[in-house]
Amino acid sequence: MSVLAVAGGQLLADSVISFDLGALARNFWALTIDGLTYGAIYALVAVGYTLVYGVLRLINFAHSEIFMLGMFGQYATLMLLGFGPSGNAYSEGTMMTIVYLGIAMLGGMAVAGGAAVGLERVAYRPLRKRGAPSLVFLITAIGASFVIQEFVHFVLPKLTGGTLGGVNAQQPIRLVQASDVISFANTSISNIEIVIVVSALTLAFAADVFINRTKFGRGIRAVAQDPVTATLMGVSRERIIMLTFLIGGILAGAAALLYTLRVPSGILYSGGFILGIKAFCAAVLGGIGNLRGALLGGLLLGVMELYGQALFGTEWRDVVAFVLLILVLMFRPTGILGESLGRARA
Amino acid sequence: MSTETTSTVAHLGIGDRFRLWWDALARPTQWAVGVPFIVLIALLPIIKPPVLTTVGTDFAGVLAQFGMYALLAIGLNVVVGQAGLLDLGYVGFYAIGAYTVGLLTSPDSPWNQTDSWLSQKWAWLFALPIAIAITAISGLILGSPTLRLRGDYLAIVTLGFGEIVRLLADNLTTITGGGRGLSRIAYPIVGVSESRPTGYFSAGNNQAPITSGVAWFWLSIVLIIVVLLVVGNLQRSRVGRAWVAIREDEDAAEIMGVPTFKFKLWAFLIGASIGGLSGALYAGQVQFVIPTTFNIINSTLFLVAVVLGGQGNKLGVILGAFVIVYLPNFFLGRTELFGIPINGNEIANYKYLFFGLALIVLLIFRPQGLFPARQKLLAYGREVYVAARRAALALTRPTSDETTGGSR
Amino acid sequence: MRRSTPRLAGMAILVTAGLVLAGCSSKSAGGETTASGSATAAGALAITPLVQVDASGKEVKSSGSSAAATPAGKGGAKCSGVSIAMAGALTGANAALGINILNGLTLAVDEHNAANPDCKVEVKQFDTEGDPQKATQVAPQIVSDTSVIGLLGPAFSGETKATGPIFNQADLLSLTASATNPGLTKNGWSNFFRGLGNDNSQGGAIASYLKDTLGYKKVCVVADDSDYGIGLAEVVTQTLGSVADSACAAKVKTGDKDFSATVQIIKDAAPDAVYYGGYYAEAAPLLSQLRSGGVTAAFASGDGSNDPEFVKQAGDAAKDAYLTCPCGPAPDAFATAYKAKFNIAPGVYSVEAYDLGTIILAGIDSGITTRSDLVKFVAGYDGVGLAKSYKWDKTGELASASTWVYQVK
Amino acid sequence: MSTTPHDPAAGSEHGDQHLGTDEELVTSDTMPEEFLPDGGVIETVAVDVADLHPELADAEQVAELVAPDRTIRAKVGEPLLQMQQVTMKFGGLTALDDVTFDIRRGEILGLIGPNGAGKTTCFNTMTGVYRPTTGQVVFDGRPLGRTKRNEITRLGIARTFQNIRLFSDMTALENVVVGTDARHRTSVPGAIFRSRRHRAEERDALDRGMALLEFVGIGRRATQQARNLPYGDQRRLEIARALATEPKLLCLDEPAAGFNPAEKEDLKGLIRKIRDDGYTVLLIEHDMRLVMGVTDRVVVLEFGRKIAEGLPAEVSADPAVIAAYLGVPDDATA
Repeated sequence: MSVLAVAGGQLLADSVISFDLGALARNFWALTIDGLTYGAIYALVAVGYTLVYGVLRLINFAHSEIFMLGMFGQYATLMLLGFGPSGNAYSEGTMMTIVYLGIAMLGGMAVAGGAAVGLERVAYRPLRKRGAPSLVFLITAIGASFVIQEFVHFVLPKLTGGTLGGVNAQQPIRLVQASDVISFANTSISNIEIVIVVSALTLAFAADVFINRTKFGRGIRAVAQDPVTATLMGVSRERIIMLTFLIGGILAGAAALLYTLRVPSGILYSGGFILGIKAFCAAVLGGIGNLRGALLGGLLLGVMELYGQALFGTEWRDVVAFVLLILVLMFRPTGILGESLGRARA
Repeated sequence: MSTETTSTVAHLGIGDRFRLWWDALARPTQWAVGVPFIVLIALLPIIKPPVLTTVGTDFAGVLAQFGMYALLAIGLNVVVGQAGLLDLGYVGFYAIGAYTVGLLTSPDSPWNQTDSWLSQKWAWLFALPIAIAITAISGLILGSPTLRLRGDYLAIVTLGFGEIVRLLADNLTTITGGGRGLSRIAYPIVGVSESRPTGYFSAGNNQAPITSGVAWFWLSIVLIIVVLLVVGNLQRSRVGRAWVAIREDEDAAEIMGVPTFKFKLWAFLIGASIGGLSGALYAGQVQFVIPTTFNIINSTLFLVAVVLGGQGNKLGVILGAFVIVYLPNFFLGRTELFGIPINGNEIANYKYLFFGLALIVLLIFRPQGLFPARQKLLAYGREVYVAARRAALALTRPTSDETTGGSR
Repeated sequence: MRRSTPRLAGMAILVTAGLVLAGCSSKSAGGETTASGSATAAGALAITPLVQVDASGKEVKSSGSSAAATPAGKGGAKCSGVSIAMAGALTGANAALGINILNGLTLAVDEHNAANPDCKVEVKQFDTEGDPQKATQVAPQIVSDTSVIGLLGPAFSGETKATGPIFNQADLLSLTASATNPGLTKNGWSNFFRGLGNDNSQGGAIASYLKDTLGYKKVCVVADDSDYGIGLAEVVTQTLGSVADSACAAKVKTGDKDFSATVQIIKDAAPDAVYYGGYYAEAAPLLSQLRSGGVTAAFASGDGSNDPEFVKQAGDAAKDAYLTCPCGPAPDAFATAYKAKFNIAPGVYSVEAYDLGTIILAGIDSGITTRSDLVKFVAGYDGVGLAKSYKWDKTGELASASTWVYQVK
Repeated sequence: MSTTPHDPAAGSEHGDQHLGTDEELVTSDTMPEEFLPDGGVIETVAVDVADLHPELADAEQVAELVAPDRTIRAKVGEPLLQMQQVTMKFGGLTALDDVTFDIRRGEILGLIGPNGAGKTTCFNTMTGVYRPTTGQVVFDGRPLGRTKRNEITRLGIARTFQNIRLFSDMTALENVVVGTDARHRTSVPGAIFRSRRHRAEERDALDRGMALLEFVGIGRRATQQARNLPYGDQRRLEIARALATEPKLLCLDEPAAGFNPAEKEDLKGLIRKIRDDGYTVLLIEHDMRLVMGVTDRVVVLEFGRKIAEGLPAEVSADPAVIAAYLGVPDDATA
């Protein structure tokens, strides 16, 4: 116990929840860096929620499952490349490791992007044609979420002879061995953390450029603002919607690879659920429908979660996340940056 | 007659058609049909009809669980189906109800009262209203800051609330026992006898015909009827109309003089108390609570029950709850159905896959649910609707073409 | 869409190229890779028995399995319409444990039935999904099935708590091969017997072993949020006494996969050893994250982590980890027979299930036809099984419970 | 489509014309998809109110039942609502600029102006949707200030919507009853235990609701879902729902939008009838002909400022008004 921990108090008489400022102070930078790593992953997944919400006003509850499929996608790609479950990290040389990771990420992106578009086609489009109310969309999303999870849980192992899916997590394939690159004041930054943060920020930046600078991005923003007018102006709404799902899926697939770098044993049928909820929280925190908000919300949530964990104890991680969400919404009902896909809501 | 009705009123939902038929019956006939029907349902676990009776699990126990889920579905229906507030954390209220009873009556809990002022015999019954009150208050606490949020935000906030409740139960180990749960929770001690040393409601009572499951099923039927009356009275009043108005167009409702915030809060509060009631039943029946029972997936399962049954339709959501609880149990342990060999356990294992597929397909082809029905929102005025129905029948007769002059 | 796809693909490649570059610079800064040679597989590592200890950590000599009772018995027993029920999670997330037990029991019963053609005993399986409410629905079915003479189960402590009164009132033998919560034998259930040491004996054993035999001075005790994990961690913490550092006593959640904050706390405390009370699904990622986080302290866990899957998931990080189990190692002959029948290696509690099945079958072979007689038979049983010797005290605990310490090598 | 007046005993003055199917066709073009009768519950049946409530066959009786029954401080002819130097700004945009006028009790006041003149903003300020940036709205001697929207309704201002906003899942009768509920006080406990007040209110709501439907001419549609009503009837239902709140002031926001000339004639009759029954009416309209034909006084807005006020004849001769309307087709929506 440090001196600071003595300053930390007890909230309830019989030490039901106590907090330890010392732990937070000691590890502040390490927690921040770790938090940014997770936050970057949350942010990438959150973009998928935010884009779909911006265009369709739909909470794509099944997006977490898209992310989960992305994890399996990159895993399968690595297996196709000849990697098997390994106890230790492969040493393929820096250049080749990066190439393999890149291919795996493409694999994850392809699976997740394809699944997202497929989900849109099979589940949401028929509803849109019938003009169903938004609750129906949400419930369908929940249904799709069940189906995808259970598919990976039960059906996928049968299709792949037990290689993929099932009740246990995939045995990790480790391409990169974590090693500290930069160290300062009781804190070190590992190569994996750098790769995750840099890749995620690069992708988020690319997505931002895509939405704000390209023709397709303009289409997305146009449909988000005013679907009717956009349609009249010759923007194909259906195509834009598909594109939106595709981008969301691709980013989720990329996030999936980054996540498995950090948590190699997270590749599990139920492995996307909590992360998806967190990412959705991140999107709402930042202001849902707002691309930069998703980024901000993700990073903020990732960091706050770890601070909270250090402060109150590891078991309070999710509570911290949800309480933060509720508090932010109470004071800023449309999130920190407000909701918009390039505009202010009336 | 019925064929004629269906041909012209093709768009009527099953639920609507049923209600048209029901409303047209005279009061005594309604009693004569309704009471035996309910009695028949209540006797199901004693009759144990072939095929229908579950194989791998106790039929009465399954029906008792159905009773609790039916209450949950009715409560959630008030919030989601009637007031249109998307609540993804409803399981939180279920948990609060169950844990309130557990904390007050389990010897594992630091707040156990059964040694002091609560007699063991009546402890559950005393804890019941307290559980309902506490869940109602928690509904108020959750609702008052969050009900000003728009629908989609409400969804994620309630989802967070549901998780927070479960995590609190999991983390506050000194109070709730955390993952070890609270055991030996009180239950009503009624009908103690030689063969039933702990009474009808004890989990240990396996003495046919009235086993523990049957006793709890009957209790839940009574509670369902009471809750249906309460919710029905609300629905056919200013309150119910306000809810539907809010669901349809919140701004317009506000401008038409509906105090929307107040009635949304009421909806939340009533939904929460019904959830708490069901939770208290759970605690009494299982006599053991642990946090994993209150996973967020259950919230979505309750929502599935509401949507399957047809949101807004009280009786429909009860059927939805039945489907949710009964179907997996129907297959569990079954090795053949009508002579065809099946692997029931395997099918039961896939329940979420099937629920998911069923939801997607159902919502594409029947977005109103299996048993859609429009709610009745007026306490009186039945005669107007009956007259409309008469006119409808008149319309269907090919001879009466001059409908423009009214149906006289 | 047709027009946009190539462009998108191009875009994706560009993004990846950018990423590769970004990764490149970082990687070269990192510079090193630790593994030697490519594609080292974890196949070399396995959980191997180290020593058998009692509750105070002292070594006990193995009682050898040569004298073990066999399910076949003497052969020629006569009985009819008798079945043994097995209750536990057979579907859902916790199914692995239930299936291990079911398979062990099935193996015993099959061997018995082959040797005793006039006494065909049936195994009836009941799925509780590990859910207490489901268990209360399953229990009456078991009780009202008159052919069921004894029950192997329930598998988990939670469902045992919920269903105990039902089996007790029916006076149906409830012989568990896996529920280790110490409180279960304090309910006065005369029909309940535990076929393995409870958390107290296992936790006490490993704690003493860590403290006294291995001489560790500072141990971090981490627990998950399951009944099992909390109980085990509690006993370990108590037995360790001052050696357990409360500053790094972390809690994790079942289902968690990343433990960065926990790792940080432990790293901060720099202990000699880390004890984890919980299951392999969390133990494996926790251990591998501890290792990649630079924590080199010894790692120990209980029977919930004692599963081949633990080694598969944790990989090389699992090396040297201590795993305890109140269960003995599967003898080779048993493992071979098991593998031949179910095409998988025996898991945790398979041996116990086999042994306990053998005991019930011995009761049946001795001519017992009623439930209460079987309860009496088990209460007075004294014999050796594959894993250990079985004799119960009045509460239903094993009279002498020993714990095996395994190490991943 | 005929508007022949017919036997009042039939119970409906406007019932016949709406049974034609051509209107339904119009509807499907203008209504959002979700209102289409796809899968919804359709009760394509007319009910004859007079069968059930014989007194409703008598138009006099109906008018009696519908007439407002509350005390209004302002005497007939005195100002009921006063806009006092109301300015409304949205960011940099000034939607209303120092607007002052009165609505006198018992009159039909027309509020006109070209597109974007600030009519709807003016309207929203009165009904509490917006709060004025400066200035105030005084209603029946009481400044509205920060009064909540639902309380403003209960104070006595009711409105209809330019784009119809009915509770589409409810029947016509239920829609109107929601309006009557604005005057009711039963809450949850009263409803659960079916208190005496609750029962009295429910009876009153039913009677008044049926009478109101009859009054606006859609009594026979009582049991049909709002979404399935023909367009014209939906507009009438909105008026009935607003009247149900027993307003001192009824505000109609472009009630004739989408109407053909014959229907507009009918609407004029209905608005006069409402006034004659004791209500004060504010009419926002685009269609000059309708406004000139029915209003007692007219206020003209342009670019958020009041440019004219007076009798219809005076205003239509005002050069400023003519200038404002020049180049704007005066019947754009017809």
